[in-house]
Amino acid sequence: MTTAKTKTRLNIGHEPKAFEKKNVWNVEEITALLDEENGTLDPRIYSDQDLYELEQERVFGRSWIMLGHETHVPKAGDFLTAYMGEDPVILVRQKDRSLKVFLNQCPHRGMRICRTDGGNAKSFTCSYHGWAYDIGGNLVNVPYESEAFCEDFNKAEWGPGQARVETYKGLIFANWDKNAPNLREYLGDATFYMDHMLDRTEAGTEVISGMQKWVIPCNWKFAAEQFCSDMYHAGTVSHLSGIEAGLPEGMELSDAKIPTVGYQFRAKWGGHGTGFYVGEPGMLVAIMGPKIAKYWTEGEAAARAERRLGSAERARQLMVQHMTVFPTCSFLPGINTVRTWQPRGPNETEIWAFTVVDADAPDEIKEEYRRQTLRTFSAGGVFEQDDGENWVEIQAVLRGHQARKRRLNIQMGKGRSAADNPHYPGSIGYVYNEEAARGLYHQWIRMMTEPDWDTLGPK
Amino acid sequence: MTTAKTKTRLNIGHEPKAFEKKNVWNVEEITALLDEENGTLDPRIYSDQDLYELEQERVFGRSWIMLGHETHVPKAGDFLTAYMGEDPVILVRQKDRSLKVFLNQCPHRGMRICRTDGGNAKSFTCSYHGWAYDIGGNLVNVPYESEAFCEDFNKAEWGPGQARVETYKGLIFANWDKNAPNLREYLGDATFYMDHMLDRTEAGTEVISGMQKWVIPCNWKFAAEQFCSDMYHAGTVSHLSGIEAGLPEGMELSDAKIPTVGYQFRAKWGGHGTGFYVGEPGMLVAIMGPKIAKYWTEGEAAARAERRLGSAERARQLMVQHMTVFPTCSFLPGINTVRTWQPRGPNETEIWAFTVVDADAPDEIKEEYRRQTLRTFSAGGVFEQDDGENWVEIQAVLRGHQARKRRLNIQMGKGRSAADNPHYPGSIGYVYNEEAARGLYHQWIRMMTEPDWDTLGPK
Amino acid sequence: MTTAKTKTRLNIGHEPKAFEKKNVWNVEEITALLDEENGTLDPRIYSDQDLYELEQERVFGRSWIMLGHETHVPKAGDFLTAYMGEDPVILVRQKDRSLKVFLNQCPHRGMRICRTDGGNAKSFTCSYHGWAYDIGGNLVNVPYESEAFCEDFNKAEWGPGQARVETYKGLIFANWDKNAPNLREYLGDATFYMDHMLDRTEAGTEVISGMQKWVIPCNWKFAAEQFCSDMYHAGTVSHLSGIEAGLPEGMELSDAKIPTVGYQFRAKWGGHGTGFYVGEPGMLVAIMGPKIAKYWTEGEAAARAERRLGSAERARQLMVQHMTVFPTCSFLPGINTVRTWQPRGPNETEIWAFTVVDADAPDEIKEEYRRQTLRTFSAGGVFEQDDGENWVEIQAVLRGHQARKRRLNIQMGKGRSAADNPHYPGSIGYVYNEEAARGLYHQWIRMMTEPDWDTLGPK
Amino acid sequence: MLKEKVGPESSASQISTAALLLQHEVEQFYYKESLLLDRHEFNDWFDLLDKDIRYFMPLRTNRTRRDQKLEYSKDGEYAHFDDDLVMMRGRQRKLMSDVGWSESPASRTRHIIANVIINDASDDQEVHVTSSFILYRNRLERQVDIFAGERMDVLRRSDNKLGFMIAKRTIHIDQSTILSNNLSIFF
Amino acid sequence: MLKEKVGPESSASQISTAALLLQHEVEQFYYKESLLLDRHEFNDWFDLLDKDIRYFMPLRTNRTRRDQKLEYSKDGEYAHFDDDLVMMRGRQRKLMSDVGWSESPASRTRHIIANVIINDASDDQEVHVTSSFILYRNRLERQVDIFAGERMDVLRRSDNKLGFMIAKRTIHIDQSTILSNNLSIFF
Amino acid sequence: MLKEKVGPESSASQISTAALLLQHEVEQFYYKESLLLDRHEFNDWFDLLDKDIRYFMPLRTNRTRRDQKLEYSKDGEYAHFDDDLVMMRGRQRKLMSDVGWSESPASRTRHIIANVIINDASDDQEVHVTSSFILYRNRLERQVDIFAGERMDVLRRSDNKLGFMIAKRTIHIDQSTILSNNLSIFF
Ligand code: FES
Ligand code: FES
Ligand code: FES
Ligand SMILES: [Fe+3]
Ligand SMILES: [Fe+3]
Ligand SMILES: [Fe+3]
Repeated sequence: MTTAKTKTRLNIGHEPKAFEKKNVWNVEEITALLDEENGTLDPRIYSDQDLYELEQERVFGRSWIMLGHETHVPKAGDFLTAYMGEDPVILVRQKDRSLKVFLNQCPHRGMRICRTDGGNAKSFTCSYHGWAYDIGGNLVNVPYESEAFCEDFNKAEWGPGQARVETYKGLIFANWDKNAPNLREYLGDATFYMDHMLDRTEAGTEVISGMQKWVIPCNWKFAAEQFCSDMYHAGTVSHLSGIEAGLPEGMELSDAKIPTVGYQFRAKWGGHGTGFYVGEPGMLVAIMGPKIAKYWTEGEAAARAERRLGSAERARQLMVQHMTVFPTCSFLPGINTVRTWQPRGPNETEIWAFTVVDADAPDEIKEEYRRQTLRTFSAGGVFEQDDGENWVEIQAVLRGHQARKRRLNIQMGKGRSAADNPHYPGSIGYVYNEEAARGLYHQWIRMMTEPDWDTLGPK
Repeated sequence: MTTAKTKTRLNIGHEPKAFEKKNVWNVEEITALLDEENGTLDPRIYSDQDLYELEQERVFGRSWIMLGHETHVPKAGDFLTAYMGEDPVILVRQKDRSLKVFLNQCPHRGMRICRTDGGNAKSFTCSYHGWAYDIGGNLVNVPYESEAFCEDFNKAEWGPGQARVETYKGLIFANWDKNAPNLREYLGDATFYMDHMLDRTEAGTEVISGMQKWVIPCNWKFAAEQFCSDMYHAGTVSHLSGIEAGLPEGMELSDAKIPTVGYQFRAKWGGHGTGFYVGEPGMLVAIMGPKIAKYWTEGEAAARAERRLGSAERARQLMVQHMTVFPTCSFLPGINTVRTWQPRGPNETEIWAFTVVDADAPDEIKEEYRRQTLRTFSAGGVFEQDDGENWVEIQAVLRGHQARKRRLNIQMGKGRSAADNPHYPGSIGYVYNEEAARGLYHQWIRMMTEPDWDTLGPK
Repeated sequence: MTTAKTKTRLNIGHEPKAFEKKNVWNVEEITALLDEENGTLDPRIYSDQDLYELEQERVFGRSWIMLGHETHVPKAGDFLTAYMGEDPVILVRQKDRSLKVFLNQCPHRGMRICRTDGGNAKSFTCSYHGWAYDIGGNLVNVPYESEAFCEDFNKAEWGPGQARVETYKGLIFANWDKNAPNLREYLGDATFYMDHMLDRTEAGTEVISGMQKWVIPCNWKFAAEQFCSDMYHAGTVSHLSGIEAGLPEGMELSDAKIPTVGYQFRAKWGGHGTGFYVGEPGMLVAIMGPKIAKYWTEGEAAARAERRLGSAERARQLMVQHMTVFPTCSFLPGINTVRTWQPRGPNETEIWAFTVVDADAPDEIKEEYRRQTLRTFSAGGVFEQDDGENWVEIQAVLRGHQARKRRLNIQMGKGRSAADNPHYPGSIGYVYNEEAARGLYHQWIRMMTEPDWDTLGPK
Repeated sequence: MLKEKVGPESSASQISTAALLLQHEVEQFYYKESLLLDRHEFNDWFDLLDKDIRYFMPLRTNRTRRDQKLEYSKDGEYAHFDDDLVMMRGRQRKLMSDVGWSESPASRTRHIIANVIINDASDDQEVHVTSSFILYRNRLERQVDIFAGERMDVLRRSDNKLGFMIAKRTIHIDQSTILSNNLSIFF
Repeated sequence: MLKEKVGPESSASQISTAALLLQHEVEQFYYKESLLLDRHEFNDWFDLLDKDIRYFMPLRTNRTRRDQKLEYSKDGEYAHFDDDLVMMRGRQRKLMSDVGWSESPASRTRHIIANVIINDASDDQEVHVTSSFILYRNRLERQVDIFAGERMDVLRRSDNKLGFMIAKRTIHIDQSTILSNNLSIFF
Repeated sequence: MLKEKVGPESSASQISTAALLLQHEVEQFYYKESLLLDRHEFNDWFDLLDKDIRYFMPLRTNRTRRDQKLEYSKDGEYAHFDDDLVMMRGRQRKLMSDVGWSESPASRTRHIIANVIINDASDDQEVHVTSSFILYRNRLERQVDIFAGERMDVLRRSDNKLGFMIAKRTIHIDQSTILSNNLSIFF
């Protein structure tokens, strides 16, 4: 499917050999966007249309993208429509309980095969000319096939493009690239931190039914970086009013203590990152209320989590954790909101968010998770509202020429993280830090410039 | 009027020599968009901004573009404002009954000369500085000309650009290119099929007064291709509910029989195409009702059509015909809706539609045509609604990178048409077919790559 | 802050050496946009996205941009948010009465520092992570600086970019370029004409509080050119209905006489231009009413102006003056509306308008200025309405390919102006003229192509 | 002022009260009619169309002030809709069909009916009403269309639940080029 | 509840009926006034402006919550409109002119007048009314502007066909930057 | 027709007048409630929420006509809002805070409340009301959001200035993907 356009452009300058899209930015230019040594970042990484288009091929065409939770599609034929970058896909539960993900584009003349958000299907029929696909994405019927088609037409060749599908403890990921490492290898040392949310009980997690979607006119990387690395905004001024909204009546904002103890993790490979406070559950109470704080830190559920995670600190003390699995899967263990940042152009992102709960949690806790994540982390959430305000304005400012040419500061904690913490894998530093952000952009640059998994992949 | 920018770009690589716009896509790349041999099409043909801009010069700057019907502007001074590609023009009936078409842009500082949809004019005065043009587009008055202008100012040089105008049996076409073949030559063997609508009576056709306009966020080529080649969507699932809307009360959709007998035509030269059923008037009844079906197939009008067209099959049996005259003039003989697909960027099209009737048809038939085309083929038409749905979704999916790189299937009827039908000129195949679509894209590629009419034109 | 991308692009072809942005248009191509000899202009100057992006660096990154009036920010801490091109800035009155202008972008992760239109501030705190700046734009507080940052972090290096600020008789201008000539030198012989509005009294001018903002989907150059050079549109047909709106009841439009005596000025250097009628106050009456016409031409205020300006003609006879200080500062002495044309893409402009009055004018005159400029030159103004209509339509027509390739006429008064008027400095010609427009585009081209002030600057 | 006009004994008062009641009835009819459409209870909505219904939306064109009277297309000219009951019943069948792609998934519509003016209620059975509307439409992931215009209706008394049938509806839409990919919804 | 409040003999009922009638009169005035504008019957609309009319639309600025009170520009500061009758008559002449380019072809407007609240009707001759509006505007081929805001009017009793004259209109527009190329229409 | 239905002696008339008055009361409540929000008098608005308030906005999904009944998310599923009074009071604190960035500068909102239908007023104390709304929002320099939808309220009689408290509000928003960067405003 390589086109002439591609072919004629391959051997120019410093360009990687195997990418299909022409390269307006060359390797040196892309690499220079992040200067880890001096701690600076070129703002065009957020605003440039050409970089955005390359991303669609190089990042979103080769990374593991989170699409939903296993309990979103429990029964055979249950499906969700979702996106990998800007590409629409259908995620379907098969009769053998496996999952399939295929492009939501009819290979005939390109119609979207399925136009609903989800449901249960026995097959998918294209509304344009009636080509029909089974729930595995195989083309099974072509009207007038014998009367009208030609000899070399072969239905088996004309199913929509299939992606690889793998899951990690309930979360479903897909990847277009057959050479990419498998999901576990890709997640690497990040799974240790994902387990804080996903593996507190042998019952695992389940989803609060539903997917909330909204649109923020900003680059997806602001959101991905923030959930990867930025406890600083929560520990300073962004969410003061969100905290105020959660204070018990009578308590003043000035009485609320913002925690200062905690760690940040930068993945050895892969651009994943997380951070969390240790001790001081006050912030968790302010966000999720006393019931959930208690459930998370005390009682049978916490004891069980401690047994599974192997450490009281990880199970009960570590809290208000933020995390991004590169590139766009973000979640907050403890708060349990999970979301993907769907790119929609350099200046726009859709958020698709849902909430998970321990599958064996009491109904009352599940309900409390539902209402509190709604209240705090959702389009109308008292925390999330202010993130939306900030990201939109950063992006708007980047219309300016001066604004785009002044490199941003990404120095915090530079040179202070180290990979020698006996309790926590990966490179570990202080909770207020931008080391994980540097890790995210480092991985992004490698994916944007390295065509070959031999050099790109984890050792 | 060739600019320096153009000049410095002329002798690069494989580029044609005579085009003015710089070529982001080279000849090989454009040619590879369609692979007729294997029956595949590169979806970027619908979504690429650079191709779109080249199209404006190479396709819309050189093709015969349909602007309306002679009866839209019956009297001297009657005018319509219209478009050729994205260029606004004024079409005016002259005192000698001839027609003029000129750019709706004041050559002084660029103001749109006329801002209404139509009317009757004695002259056109620019609202910016009052330069005045006669109905032929000649600059006739410049305020303060002697006081303020300069010696080498010459009004005769500063009229708006004029297009060539020719008509075919009532339909008015214009072309910017002085080297293009004349209209008859350009239409070639397509006139044979156009006559099914335009030449059933010596009275010719007239328009139902009015022009309906609406906007579809899709590439114009989806629409042009469909009317050129795609009986398949009508014969399968796209319009099932439209047919349902036209069934007599009591009849079920399952009782309606969809025809399977018919032919498709691909023009020998020029990208024009048409298809039609033969026999089985059921579909025509479902679309236009029994009155019109009867008028079309029986009685005096049909007899007269048979005399003029020289064949009972052409006049009475051939029905539900779709047709596109390359690039954007489409119509449905029998249903008698006529429209142009106005490009408004790669992702948007305006439809400008009207209805024609035999000029000597009974008033009752004219009225029935009016109401039935309104009911079926219009923004609110029970057929047209679903085309809008499909095209929009195809286009939206093309935001995806995977979606743009997977070539579409255009194999139907490949190698099965032939130019040896004793009754029908051109390359003729089965009614469910994509041969005419391949013809359309073939012509598009030739226009996009061949700068010279010596090689491009019909033999 | 030069990036790798820039570096690798420097030594290509005819490109200037010192610009940072890559050059899609080369020097010859840009130069050819205006042909002064033949009096033609390439319309792509208004519609091309690449030219627009170059402009942001080369024109708006190096010119003196008007931001407001000194009386907008009378007290220490008073501030306005404004724009220089697309770059947002904060303009603040300092404690020592000086003015500072700095980029409204937090150098940390890029947030807009201030999101209000104005007010009085003691400092500015970023809403993302709480970095705080004093009113001079110095970074004065970084939360967790010692706990979280790194050794080479130095607050002094991380204030937002500062612009140069200078004023001319009340109007505040800023410039990003440290090599640009100072404001007086930049204004050159244009100050002679600016004084007609700004220096009629030793009290100077003051602003009618407030700034009106609205959006016109057109290129900023239409507006800048019109105020620079185009009395022709006012003297012909654009504003006939605006004049009608101001006629005393009972008087007919046909009774109103449009003046024909006056001059136009093209700056020796810098692209500035102005034009005005001499004598015949009828038009001023029609626009601003008899009270203001009287104030301007008779009585003590006019006498004082005559003393300061040194000529009865300049103070009392010269009227309905239009003027542009390159690139985007425009105003109408006598009418006293002042505005900047804020570029928002090649196809969009924001107008930011205010009114000035002689600081010592009677309250009644100030109030009359307020109400009459509102009535005439504002979003709802009876004159300004029609400019909006024209510019929008010119821009819309430029979507067309033919429309973009036909060069516009800019011949009026070609070769007729001369720099030998004993009373008026600069190149002087007849009031209906496009010499000043040619001057504006000439300067624009020089700024777009000359990287070095040694060659670009006024001698 | 109020006292004069609404004194309990005056016939003016009685007439006015009658006018208020009629206004209320007509408004409630429109509000409930709107809900039928916006809640996708289409069968109930089609039942409101009287047997001689004309559902008509003429074209609207850009004209100089002088030619303003030519703004709307006339009877016998092209239009956006000009349906009788048989045609509308066909639209109903399409809409309720499982294969009616343009409305499955359904548009999310919202009819805001405002400025209701009763022009003529002299006939016992028919009321002539003018109203203004905003029709917001949202579809699939992110399609948004906003229409505005005027409806001139003839409503006819009925013993159905809503009190009226629609005998005639003329819609003046405030667009020249229809700014949507289709008109698969009802006004 | 209903019984208590609307018993036929209670004076509460009579007062309420008066309020209903006044509400109806005022609403009908607004609806008909809107139609005059939307149907381009401008001369009739200008005839509704009383001789001491002030047609006023202040600027609106972005302020911190703390400075919220500074949101609107004040008397004597810049504004969007601040016209008396003479000025409005001038606008009328412009509008009706053959060379009034910005409104020829005319904008297609639709004034949706909602949330009508009568604040003060204690004066026999004047009624103080607050209402909310959406003003949809469509022009030429595809220009669309949507404005929203609040109108604070003083209406004065009149024996004209609509029952009131407009003595004062203050318009609070819900935009800081006016999102249109001009304000050549009326609110 | 009018005579029959509104004769001064008929009980029908009395019932109808009662209905008119209630309609008026409810509409005025909504109009004034809207003004509290649109004029940023938030404390007064929050005082209208009754102690057992449920402020609920379910998700809305794209479904085939066949699955239309699955359109809205249900109790216990995810939603856009599902707040009780304690949660709403927290929102109030956030909104009034000096550091509530998303609403300082405040959004300029305009709630157009239309199509008010009183479904059930049989209880003396509670009225069940359905209405349609357009909510226009404009913020900072040029952000514009337009929301539309339906509100299903339970209003409860009160002796506060507006006559009612809001006991329950269910909002059906006409969007599947929320077309805004946040929902920091109230419906
Ligand atoms: S596009 Fe799907 S069947 Fe043709
Ligand atoms: S632009 Fe037409 S006369 Fe100047
Ligand atoms: S972006 Fe301003 S403090 Fe971080
Ligand atoms: Fe946050
Ligand atoms: Fe079709
Ligand atoms: Fe002007």
